[in-house]
Amino acid sequence: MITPEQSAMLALGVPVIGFVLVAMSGRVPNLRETFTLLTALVTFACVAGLYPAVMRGEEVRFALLEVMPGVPLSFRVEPLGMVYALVATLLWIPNSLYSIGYMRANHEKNQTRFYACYPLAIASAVGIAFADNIFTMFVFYETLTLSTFPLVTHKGTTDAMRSGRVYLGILLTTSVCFQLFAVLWIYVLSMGDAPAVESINFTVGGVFRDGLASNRIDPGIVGLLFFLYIYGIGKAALMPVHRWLPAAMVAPTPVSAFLHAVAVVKAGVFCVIKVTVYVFGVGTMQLYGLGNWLLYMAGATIIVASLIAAFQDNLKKRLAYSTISQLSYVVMATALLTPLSIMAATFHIVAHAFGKITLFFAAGSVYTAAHKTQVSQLDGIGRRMPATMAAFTIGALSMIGVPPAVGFISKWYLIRGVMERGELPGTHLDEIFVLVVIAASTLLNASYFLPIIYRAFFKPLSDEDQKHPHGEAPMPIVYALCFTAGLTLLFFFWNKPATDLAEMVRRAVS
Amino acid sequence: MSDEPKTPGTSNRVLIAWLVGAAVLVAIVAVDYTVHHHAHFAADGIDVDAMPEFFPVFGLVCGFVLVLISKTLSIALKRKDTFYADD
Amino acid sequence: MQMTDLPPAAVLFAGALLLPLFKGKWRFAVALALPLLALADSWAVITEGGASFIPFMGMTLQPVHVHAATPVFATIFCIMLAGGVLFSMNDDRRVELTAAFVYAGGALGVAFAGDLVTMFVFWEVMTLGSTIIIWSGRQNDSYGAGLRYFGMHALGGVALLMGIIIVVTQRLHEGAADPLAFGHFSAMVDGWSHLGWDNAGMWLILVGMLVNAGAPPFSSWIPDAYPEGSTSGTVFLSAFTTKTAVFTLLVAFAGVEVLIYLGVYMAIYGVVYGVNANNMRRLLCYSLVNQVGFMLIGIGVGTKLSIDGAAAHAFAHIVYKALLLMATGSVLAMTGKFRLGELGGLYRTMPVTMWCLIIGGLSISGFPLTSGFTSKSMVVQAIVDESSRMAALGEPHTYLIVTWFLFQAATAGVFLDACVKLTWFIFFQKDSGLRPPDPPWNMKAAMIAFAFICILLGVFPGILYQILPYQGEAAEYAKVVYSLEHVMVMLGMLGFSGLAFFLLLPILKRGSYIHLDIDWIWRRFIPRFWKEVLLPLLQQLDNAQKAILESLPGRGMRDANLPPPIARRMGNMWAVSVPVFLIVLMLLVYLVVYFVIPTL
Amino acid sequence: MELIRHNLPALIVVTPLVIGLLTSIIGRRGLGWWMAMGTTAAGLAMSVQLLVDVLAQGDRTVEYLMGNWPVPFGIGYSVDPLNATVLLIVSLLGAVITLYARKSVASEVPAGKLNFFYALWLFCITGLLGITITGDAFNLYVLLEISSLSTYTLVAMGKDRNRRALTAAVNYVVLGSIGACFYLVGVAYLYMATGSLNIADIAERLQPIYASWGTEAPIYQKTVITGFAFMAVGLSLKLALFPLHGWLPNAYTYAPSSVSALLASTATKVGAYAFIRVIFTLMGVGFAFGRLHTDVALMVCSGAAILVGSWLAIRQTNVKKLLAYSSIAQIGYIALGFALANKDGITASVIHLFNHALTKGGMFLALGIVMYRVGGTRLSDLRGLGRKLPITMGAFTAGGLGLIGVPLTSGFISKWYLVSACLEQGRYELAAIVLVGSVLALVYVWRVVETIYFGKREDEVNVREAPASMLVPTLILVGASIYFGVDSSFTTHIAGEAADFLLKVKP
Repeated sequence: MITPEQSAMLALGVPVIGFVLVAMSGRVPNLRETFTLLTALVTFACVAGLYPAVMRGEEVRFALLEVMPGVPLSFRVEPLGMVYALVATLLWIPNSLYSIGYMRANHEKNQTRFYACYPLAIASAVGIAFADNIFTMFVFYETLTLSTFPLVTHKGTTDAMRSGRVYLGILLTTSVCFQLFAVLWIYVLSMGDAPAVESINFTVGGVFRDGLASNRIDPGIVGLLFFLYIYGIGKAALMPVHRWLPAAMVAPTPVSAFLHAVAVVKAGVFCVIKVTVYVFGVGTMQLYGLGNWLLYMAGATIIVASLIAAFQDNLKKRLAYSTISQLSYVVMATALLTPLSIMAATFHIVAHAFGKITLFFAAGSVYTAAHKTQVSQLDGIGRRMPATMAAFTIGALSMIGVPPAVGFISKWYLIRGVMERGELPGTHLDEIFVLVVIAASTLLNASYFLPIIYRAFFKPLSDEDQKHPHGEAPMPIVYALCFTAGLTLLFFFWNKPATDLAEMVRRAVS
Repeated sequence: MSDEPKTPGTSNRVLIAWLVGAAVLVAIVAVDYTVHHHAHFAADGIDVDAMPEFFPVFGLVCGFVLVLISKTLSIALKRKDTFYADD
Repeated sequence: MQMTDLPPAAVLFAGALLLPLFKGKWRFAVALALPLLALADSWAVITEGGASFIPFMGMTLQPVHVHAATPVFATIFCIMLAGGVLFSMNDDRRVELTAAFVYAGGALGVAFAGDLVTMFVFWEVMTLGSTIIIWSGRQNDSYGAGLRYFGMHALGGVALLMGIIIVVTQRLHEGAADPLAFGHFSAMVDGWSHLGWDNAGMWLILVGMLVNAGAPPFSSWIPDAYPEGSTSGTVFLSAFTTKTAVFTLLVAFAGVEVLIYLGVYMAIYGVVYGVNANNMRRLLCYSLVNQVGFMLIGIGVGTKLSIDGAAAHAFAHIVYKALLLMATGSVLAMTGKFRLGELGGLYRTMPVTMWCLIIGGLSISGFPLTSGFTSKSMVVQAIVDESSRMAALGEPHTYLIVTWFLFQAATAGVFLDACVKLTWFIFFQKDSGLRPPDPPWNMKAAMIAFAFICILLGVFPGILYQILPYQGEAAEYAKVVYSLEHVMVMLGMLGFSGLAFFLLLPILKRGSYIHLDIDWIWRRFIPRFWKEVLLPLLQQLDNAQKAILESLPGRGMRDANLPPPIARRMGNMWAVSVPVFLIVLMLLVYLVVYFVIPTL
Repeated sequence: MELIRHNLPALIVVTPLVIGLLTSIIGRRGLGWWMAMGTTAAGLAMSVQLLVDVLAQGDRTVEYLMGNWPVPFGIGYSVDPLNATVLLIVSLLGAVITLYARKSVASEVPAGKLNFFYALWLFCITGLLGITITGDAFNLYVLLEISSLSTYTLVAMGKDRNRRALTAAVNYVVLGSIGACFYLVGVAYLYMATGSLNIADIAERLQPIYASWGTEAPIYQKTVITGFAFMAVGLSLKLALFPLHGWLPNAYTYAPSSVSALLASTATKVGAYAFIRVIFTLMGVGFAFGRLHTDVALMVCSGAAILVGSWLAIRQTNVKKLLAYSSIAQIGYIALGFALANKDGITASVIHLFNHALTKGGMFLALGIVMYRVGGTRLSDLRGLGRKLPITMGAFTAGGLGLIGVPLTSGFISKWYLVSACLEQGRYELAAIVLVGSVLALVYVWRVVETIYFGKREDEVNVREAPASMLVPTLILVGASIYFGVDSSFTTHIAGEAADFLLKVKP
């Protein structure tokens, strides 16, 4: 029987072992894919094995090594990180299955490099999820960027390289110029005999409370640090640092699906929640009114990204802008700074991941079976690929937030979070703004997803398409997208693991 | 009305219909005269609706007024029915 | 498992899943049987008073609950679905039929919803089903109309959801026993004028429901979306969405005065726009708004009789509006034309359709011996009763008197509009030369059945009255409904407004026009504004950012072969002079720093 | 053994000098390399032992008197944690690069001159070690000239590959001589004021002069600060601190690969050491920074170095030159660290001396392999090499990540301490410059990485991976640069000791 600590270590280590195995078995594709799937399953098992311990409220923490004196790579498993780790490792399983179908059907090159980079990205994601201090989080944040770069530029074309530059440029620039700045600033403030900051470890309630209470630190500085952090986490794709996400769509679809609907972007919003809750502290932020600007910035991002999405003809680009918009939902929920809204943010990580990965899977399925990338080419495709487009429809409904898809549940918590904030004294301008944004974005979401569904199911096939018959995509692809679509529906009716964890986060906040 | 179809047999039926219509209207006027209408809002001193032949007149006037309002609005709001399709 | 454990809506959802499995006659049989099964189940639940509970997010859902108004609405929803199925059966529209079952299931679900969440979930399911029905219409603008329709209802749905959550949160805060309960918001009636954060939840719920009811300023979605359905699709559409909204308003907001004003506006709006309408089905949509206005007035007055009247009128209206749309649908199906100006003289070959249309038209105008008369007059009577009660108490009630007169005026108007005008232009006026036969037997059967119900309820109102929310009140009223005075009021008014139509016929010539409505804002103004102002602006921003991002490393790459001037100067092979100059300069700088700065 | 151990400070300098002389005479054919290799390996062992000894001492210093003449009359060697570290850097890099040099040099330098090459090589190392260990200001000048003169010649030996090596060497001679002269002038001024050449002694004798400052009759005021100004400029030039970096890019670019690596990883580091020594030990930080505000000048120069150096690196097409400009930027980091004069700053400086030597050395070695296999180091020569030379290019990329300062590379550790130091001093703008510098580093490194992995080769020559004798040193350096990024306990410890030592002697 292994202890939770060992299980957590394995969750970090197994993907690395998987990386080695995959890299070595490049000559035997079947073996390589077996290793990929096995690694995915074992990693998920390791993370899932932590669930009971987390639910019991056990302290699961360990340190790998001390990189610098007083700055260790240390880890602690807590509910919020658990949510992200579970989502990332769970969805890696269908994604591996999907990748096999996709990469083989499309005869992609350099498949070993492709499969080898995935486990590294997953290990980074788990590292981010379980990070116990801001340094560890930053380290794995960067390794995630770097390990996904080869995936983004997989095709190796000029276009891929240009996009890769944008991807790397924005993510590294923001993280180095802003996040690292903030990390170091907090680190420096945490030194000395009467430090302004309690520690660089994630602390329930934030690390600035004492410093602020005893006037050792100016609230303005805390606000500035928060700003640096928010824009230092470029992966959250808050405008105007969102451009990397559409650029990354040049990658093969499994990459877009997994990294840019689940692992990478969720790492961004997860970090936003994490630092808000465990570094800045919801109570502190509320007391000094530090998060209000973010509410408006996130709201604007939601609306503007949706508007842009509505005018993208490229299906993946449209999904990318939709992702930008949905990510800002999480950010906005976080910025509401109430226990329930933090819970909503946490839950939306799960809800959006399930829906969006389904949508990307469907896009890739269409590309594989019909070689179509544009929305305007999709007329009548629902009759040829009913499973794919049905899954797409479920994903779209989840994005719009209509029952019976899981997106509705997070909307429910989000609005309850707004209500909870409404009980605080003060004007209700912020709350009304958020409600208006939610309403408008529902409308906009509908406006760019429904046309696709209409085209797919209600328009006749074009004459050109009539001549090129095709059916569904290969079976692994269909299985994978049915699985995630099923999750999207299932989690509307039964979402206990996610809500229980989110509930624990809520209790930690309040 | 004048450009009624001249198909044999049908013109008679149309004529009969017109006559029946007219007769019904006359009958309504006649019967209404005999019926006692009590005022709905007597408590407020409004007894105009208790007057004989109030409702036939009311119906006629309402018909006129509503149609005229519609037509007036129509002047400003009328568009070709391909208006939105032209986008 | 007992029958009462089975939510009636589930029967219809199961039907939606089952139907695609059957073909031909079996499909027909199953499709016709299921609504009747649902009806039986509904009544089983109603008689036993269902109560089942499902835990949800820490609270309890009550998906099967019998409200006072549930029997009447559940009954008519099932009947309507059966009638619609019968009408649509000659045309193999599989997607539409499945969607119709989902749609009706949603409506039935709302009718039995005991809590706000169940209500909302079914509410949204209805939106999905009805959108698919509109899209299945495959008319010119079905796609756009469906999209606008969905958008409108998504917006209403969001308002509803937010309202629900606000209310639930407040109730949780107050420690209410059943925070999710879907029932009457008495607070709204007692203190509704306070428009603040405290009542924001109820206001938002009201707004959400009113959007679906087609209340201003969002009335235009009805005439925009419904005519884009197929012949049978529009029949389904007309029945459920607005009437479900009426049901929820009736449960939650009976007696809220603002509904009266909205209702009056809708009643008049429907007539005024109807007079100008050229598309026969759009005309009926306008009259639908007009009729829902009557129901809103009934709900707003809020007495037992007026509520009974609103419920009865919803029942009657579903039947005759479906009948009218079936008749016009038959005309459309047989001729392929929907503009009044292009029709005419069809009385020769479509007598059954004509008579059904006339019966429907008389019903919608409340002509004696039709269902409209027995239902609408309850509301009229309730206004008068309430007015005298308030007069006796000395409370202000002028608005009721005004409402009464406008109500009657709108009644006269709708007769002119939906009965006389429609019949005249389709079946008489000039001869269009069209000689289509009556529609296939199933369509005729559906029409005749519904026409029969119209007459039946007109002659024997007691059948309907005994399932109304307040049966006692209705039974009292049944005794006076056919007083000579009532009959003569209607006959006089309707007869002479019909005369007005013929007198004004010269100015009622039809052209191919539409009339602008509020929806101009989001159909024309906002898209143009976006396309011509906002989008270019955003694109500029986007391009600028893109240029910066891609130029940084990119430019270095491109012109790297030719070092830029500054690099050339600094890296020049032969120039020792520049570095030496810099050395001297640095020495000077250091000397200046050392000598001058410390003394400053 | 005890004798050797006692005389380590002298031996570490004298051994390469003597063997170098021998090499020039008998080091023909392969023997030259063997002699150099043996010497540098012994030097490495000695410097390790010396570091251990220093850290074992209570006062963290090992004094040694040449010929037992007491200071200030004789030449005293004084080893403390700072120069023990620098000694380690020089001898470590010397040894590893010598290991690498055999094949590389043989392919770039005519066989007949190999004995001279290795003799100069050892002289250069002698000079660098001597500068580091000596406690005498004038002796420092002498050793500076030894290392410089041998370096000029070593650079010029690249002429057989590219004639520009000669002009680069000439430039270097002119500018390097000016720098050395300036330093000498400065020493002369100080001698005038204090009558001493021993660094510690000068520092002591300067105290009364400082004390007289601001009084009615200041003693030697102008003499001292003029001397300081000359020394500062001279050392800035040796250090290649912006804007006095003009000699560096071409010297690095056109020298033989091994020489570039040695220069890049040690020569400027020793210059930096000398500057630190002059400021902290000789002048005293309180005077140099507190009164003369040298720190402001240094901060301006180093900030500009980071930005301009990186920017110019972005625009290069020759990867060697690109790395040379990158070095200018990295020197900015080092200078910035000690200009901040707090513990983290000096720690950052010393760590970066070490880390950058490893990283940049490793990258130059990798480029040397490219030179060896492909025959050029222009960007176009590197196209698509990722598949042909996977290990070499992997090492280059890993080194590049270190230059950027990606976490878990040693460059990140340096940057961490440096930015912390900036923030502790409230110098937010400098912290921002450091971080922006990282981003610029990303740009220039990524240009190369993209070329390596995504570039399309026009010629389909069959390039094989390098021989082990070149590959192993490269991997040692890059591996060490990664290792010290993951576990920095060694570097942070010795750098912390050095910082403590320097700040303790603050007057």
